[in-house]
Amino acid sequence: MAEDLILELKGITKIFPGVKALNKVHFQLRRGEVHALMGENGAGKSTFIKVITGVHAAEEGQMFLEGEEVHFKGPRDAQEAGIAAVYQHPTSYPTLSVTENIFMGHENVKNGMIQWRSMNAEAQKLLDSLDADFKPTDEVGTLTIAQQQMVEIAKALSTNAKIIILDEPTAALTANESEKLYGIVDRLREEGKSIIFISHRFEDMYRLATRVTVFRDSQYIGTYDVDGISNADLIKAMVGREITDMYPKEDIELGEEIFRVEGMTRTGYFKDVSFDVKAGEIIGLTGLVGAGRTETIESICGITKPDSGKIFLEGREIQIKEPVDAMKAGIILLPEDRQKQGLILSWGLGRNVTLPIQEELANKGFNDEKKERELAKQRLEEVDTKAVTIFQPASSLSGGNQQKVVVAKALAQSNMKVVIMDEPTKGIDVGAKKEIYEIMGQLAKKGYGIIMISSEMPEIIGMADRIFVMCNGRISGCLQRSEVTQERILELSMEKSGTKKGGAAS
Amino acid sequence: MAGKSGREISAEVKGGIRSKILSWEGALILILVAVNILGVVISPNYNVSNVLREMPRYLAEIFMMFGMGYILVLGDIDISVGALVCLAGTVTVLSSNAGLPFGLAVVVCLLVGLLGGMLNGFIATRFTELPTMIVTLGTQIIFRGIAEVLFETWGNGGGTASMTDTKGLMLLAQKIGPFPIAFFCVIIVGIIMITVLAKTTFGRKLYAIGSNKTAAYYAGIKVEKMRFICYSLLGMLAGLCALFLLTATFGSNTTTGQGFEMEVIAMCVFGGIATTGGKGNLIGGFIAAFIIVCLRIALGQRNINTQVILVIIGLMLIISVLVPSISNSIAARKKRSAA
Amino acid sequence: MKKRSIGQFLSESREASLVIVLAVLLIVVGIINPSFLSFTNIRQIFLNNTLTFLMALGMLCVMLTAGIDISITSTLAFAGMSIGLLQKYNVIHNTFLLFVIGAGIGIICGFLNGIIIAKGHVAPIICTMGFMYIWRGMAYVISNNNWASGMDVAGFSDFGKDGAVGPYIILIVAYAAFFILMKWTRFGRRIYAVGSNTEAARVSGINVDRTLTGVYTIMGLLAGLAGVLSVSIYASAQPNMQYGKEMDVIAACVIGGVAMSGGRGSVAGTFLGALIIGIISKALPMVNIPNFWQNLIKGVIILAVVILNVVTQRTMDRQNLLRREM
Amino acid sequence: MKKKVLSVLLATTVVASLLAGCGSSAAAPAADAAPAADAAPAADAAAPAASSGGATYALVTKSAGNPFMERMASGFQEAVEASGGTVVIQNPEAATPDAQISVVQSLISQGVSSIAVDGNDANALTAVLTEASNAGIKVLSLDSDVAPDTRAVYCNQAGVQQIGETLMEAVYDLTGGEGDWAILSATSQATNQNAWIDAMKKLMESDSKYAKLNLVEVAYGDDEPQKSTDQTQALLQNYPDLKVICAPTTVGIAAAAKVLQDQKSSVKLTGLGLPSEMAEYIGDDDAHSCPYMYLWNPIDLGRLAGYTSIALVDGSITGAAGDKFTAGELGDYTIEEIDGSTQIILGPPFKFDPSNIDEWKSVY
Repeated sequence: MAEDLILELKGITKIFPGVKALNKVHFQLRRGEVHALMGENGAGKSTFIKVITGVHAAEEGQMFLEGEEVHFKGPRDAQEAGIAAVYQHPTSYPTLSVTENIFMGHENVKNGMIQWRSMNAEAQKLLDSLDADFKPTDEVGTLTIAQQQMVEIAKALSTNAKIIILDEPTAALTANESEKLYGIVDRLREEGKSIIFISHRFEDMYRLATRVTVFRDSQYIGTYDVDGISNADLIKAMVGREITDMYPKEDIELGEEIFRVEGMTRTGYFKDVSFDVKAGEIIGLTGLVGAGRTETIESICGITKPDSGKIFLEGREIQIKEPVDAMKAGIILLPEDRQKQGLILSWGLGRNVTLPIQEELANKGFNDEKKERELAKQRLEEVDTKAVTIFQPASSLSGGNQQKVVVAKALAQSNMKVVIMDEPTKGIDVGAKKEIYEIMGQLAKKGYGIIMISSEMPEIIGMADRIFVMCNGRISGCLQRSEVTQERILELSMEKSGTKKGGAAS
Repeated sequence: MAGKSGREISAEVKGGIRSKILSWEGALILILVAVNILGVVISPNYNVSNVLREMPRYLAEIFMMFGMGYILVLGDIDISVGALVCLAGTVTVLSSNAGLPFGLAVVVCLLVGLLGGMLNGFIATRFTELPTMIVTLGTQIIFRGIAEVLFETWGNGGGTASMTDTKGLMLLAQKIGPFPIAFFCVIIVGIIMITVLAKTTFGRKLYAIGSNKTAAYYAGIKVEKMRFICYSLLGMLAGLCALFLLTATFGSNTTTGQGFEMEVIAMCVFGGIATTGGKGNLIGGFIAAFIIVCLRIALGQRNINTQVILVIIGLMLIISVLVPSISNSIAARKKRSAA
Repeated sequence: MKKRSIGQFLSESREASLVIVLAVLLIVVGIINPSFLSFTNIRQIFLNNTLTFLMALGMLCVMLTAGIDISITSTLAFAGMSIGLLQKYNVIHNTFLLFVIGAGIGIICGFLNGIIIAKGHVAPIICTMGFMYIWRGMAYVISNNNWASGMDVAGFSDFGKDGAVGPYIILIVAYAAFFILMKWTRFGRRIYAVGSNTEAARVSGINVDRTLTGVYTIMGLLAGLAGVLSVSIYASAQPNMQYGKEMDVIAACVIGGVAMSGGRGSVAGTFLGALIIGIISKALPMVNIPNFWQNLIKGVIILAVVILNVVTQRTMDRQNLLRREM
Repeated sequence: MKKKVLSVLLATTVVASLLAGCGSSAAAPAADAAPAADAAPAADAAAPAASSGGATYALVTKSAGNPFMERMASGFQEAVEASGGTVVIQNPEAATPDAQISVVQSLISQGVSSIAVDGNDANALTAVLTEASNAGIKVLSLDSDVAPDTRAVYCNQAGVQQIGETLMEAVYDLTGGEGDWAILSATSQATNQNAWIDAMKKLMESDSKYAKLNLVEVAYGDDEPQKSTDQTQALLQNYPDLKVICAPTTVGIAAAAKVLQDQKSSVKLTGLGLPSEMAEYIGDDDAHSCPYMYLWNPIDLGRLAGYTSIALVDGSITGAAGDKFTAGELGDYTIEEIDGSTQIILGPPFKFDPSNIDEWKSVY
């Protein structure tokens, strides 16, 4: 048994000021296996990875590499020992070339001089092996997220690592991009690499892993064979309770058309986009990353300026020039990137919630702090945010709870008519996901129009009444709830996309 | 749609007087007291009437400190204001000498400041790709350049001009009791600026922009409009600074306002306003400004080499930004060992 | 790889557009005053702006890490004043030794900046503003109201006198060294990495603190050298020397395409930026523009160049979007 | 807890740095200001009989870090201390009138007996100097004058007319009586320089002797070596027939001298310069760029201001035209009225040429 372990960690404890991020956790990785690491957000997975890669030093515990105890003083040590990690957010250097990103920290150096030519050639080889459609000399900042992810993988390969850690690599990828990634992982395993794979997606785990280790609340829960564990059991292990009926979609009577856009066009991003929403209806907007979904709704909400297009609310055409116009009209956006666009992380939760409406609450321009506190408390409790006080900074919450604050912020706007949610469950754990779906369902029941943008097919299929698929900046089709299947969506989103190159800013 | 778990989130405001005293502003007040004690100890002439008498020339800068505070809270910076003081002062002097009544000259002074600020604001908001430091570096050279041209083409040349009709300025330089008019003006402007930043929706928006510009924009705040307003405001305060500087100098020359921008930024930073935006408040800046002024007056009365005073201010600036970071890391270490 | 068309090359390369700006400047000035293009004059552009050229290299490094250093001319004055006084009081007259001492003082000043910024997490503009006051004040204090004059630095000033090759050699060596350093060495690329994405650099095992400290130390070294050169070129040391010139250095870098947000900028661009600043200051007196117009015109040119750059970039982005198929 | 540590730390460090600052103040010529406050009015009342002992005499220079000012201050100090007075010398932090205002304000607080000021701007100090006079402080100016009605008397190094004539004569001599010449001045607002240049221009118009001289340009080097160098080089390139540059500023003349000498130019230089700065460049042969130049003795100027201060304070003079007094070893001086302003003129500018430069270069 022992001889086939390439990596083993025993009783690892990691303490950050005020919190125990890891509490005596164990982990075993066999040579040549793909091992999934699962758990809710905040369970300690990312911290654990950083302990393995030497970014953090553990307070307690031992780590064995091929049977020998090791102590990493920094990321460099881990790299040299043959451990490479591909982090959740691509840790790339946007202003530098692909080659440089791949070889940063372990450049080919001869006589103190970096050998660009040989590095470029080597990078090209790595990219070829990954079937990449970009050049080693391209600037990474101009690549798409999926392409950047590929650079990260190439980077891990370039170190000749024996152990490769993939931290939520599929979070930002669309279905077919994920498929490509699976292929790469398969090949790596065949080449004898050992892989640790962190993901929220069960499909990733089923598709790739042979064993799965679950963490919960900074603690080790158990390691299971993927073949021998059911979905429900796994969720129970992760969440600590059972979750039934993931998508609480109720059939409700749809009302009048509440919202409609016609012929929205913004050169280079999307063209001639039209769709409509009825009161109480959940509309799904999907497609590949870069298809122009986010760009479209950003233009609808006044964040960027469209070249042409008309917007109708309750039958009347409205003019939206700035975000504030959309909000005043009752069109509320829950942006895709909650940390950058949705929240002010250094602020308390309460202030975040009342930011868009402080003027309504204010008394002659002076903030009414008492009214703000009361409203914030009420809204945050409504969405069941796990927080101690409304004054704690948003950065102290987990992803799911941050998303709830964003929702509370939207709910605080009394004139809301249409809610646009851009990737509302991206990167949040199962439990929180379900709560977001519940809120969505309740909103629909109250007669709001809801537009949900998502790359995750199960949720789109599970929640939406109608699904608009975008491809290459256009709406390529609309599917009714009754007729939708994963295959139909894929088909519509892949039309003519074979020649797609370069990235649209997301 | 109540939360199903019924979890309660506290909305109680914690901390009272104790935490206020122990805050950065509390520390600044301690330092202000310390500086004044030091003044009394080292100089027999350090008393209320002398300090108030020496103060007006420094008071002028404090007007700009408030505006700079807004700009820094936004996460921007403006290094053109010293030159703008020069330009506003110059135009005022020259137009007054050309026969403009004093009342109108005051309006012109504020207007020139406002226009200068608006130019900064216009470029900064139109070309958001440019760092504001570069924009205002350019306008800094331009403002002083315009003043130089005006001295030559409109004034009598020689890069200097003085007011011929000083009656109006004399009026402004008067004192009410021991207090110069400028002192009251600083207090009034200060109260308004502090209150607006701390208590109003306008101020809250500035903090939002400084903390996260994108999120502020998504939350419906007209970011560029707010920035434009702040630059214009700072410009107008530079005009006000120029006006009160005139009550001390009765004239303007090409060196007027040199280095003011840095002194004003130093006051803000010493007062706890971060140049990265979204942090600090003007009360701190206000106290810090008086610390620096009192310190200069006290050391000046002891005839300490003026350059040594600059060294001390530089040291204080660095120490004041280092202390929080050092005490944070000490606190973090303590906490870790406790846990 | 396909060869790119000239048009594409121009629109993609920051340096190429700078060369055009430069050419236009030279042509306009050359037409008004042909003697501007004489060899002597061009040589003097380099000599008179040696300090800007030299310090721009350090500022490039600092700005690549998304920092800024406004203490450089104070460091320059402190180092320059120190070596001036050493000669005045007949302590040291050896040119080489003086360079070493000046550079040493610069290194210490820069190191202090670096260590406080890296370890104390102090905003670079604030830290260097503090030292701006401190070193300038110290230059005054040590000078005790004296200058080191032409007589005091007699032998030493031969190194930088008009016609001597010393300053040019220093410039050529410095630019060659930095060209190699920034492009071909690990340390150079690490500077880019830290500025491009500090967090990523930390994760991939780059010692960010050490890189930052190194960068400010290099800046200090160059400022110290510039102080020594300044004494040599102008044959005098005064505590107020080069007051306010740090803004010229920053402007040179920005014109040369160095991004203040870090991670982007090149030695070639810096060179061109410094050259444009040098040409402006050299050309304005020569095209018979009255003295009192010179600052206004200089400011307008600087602002115009940076705004022009933004406008070009926008047009390029727009064109790229139009090209995208839908 | 954390914040408490912070406050205490901060307060301690600030106080510590202040004390450090005070410690170093020993270097500055700080006087014991304590008795001054009481002594000043007393000395005022007991005017003529009282010796100058106990009174405090202040000198405000143009800026720190300037050897000319340093020599002037040493002369002032010498004169005052010789007669038992206390000296306060203040160098403003920058060469601006604003900085001088702060310094004068501080001196008023200290209740000094007299303030001698070297104005950075003719009119900007009006208000503060009036305030000083109202507080019973005797005000005089030296080197660069301030507004005449704000001070009792101006210690002038040499009459404007005199300097103008001397420099014009030098230009005439070096050009050989005809040809192009240029002026390299300090900043465009420098009071002295502008007055001298005006005087030279008037002379050229009024005296037919100078009819063949052609003043091509007045360039400004802003008293910065780099800009002065650029300006000098531009003059050489723009005016190939240039024969002489006249630089009535100590920074400008040194920068110009270096440019001319380095380039081995045939253009000759004259003007006003410090011997210590210019020793390298003064010589009759082609290897040197400056055949001769002028200046007055800054130490003597300081002394004169010192004696004048004492005389003003002890009441032996009031600053009215015709007042006479003895300025120690400098001899007897009379206050003259020139162009409606009361002045004491030190004497004609002194000529420095190869024969005497070695003797003077170590003095100032």
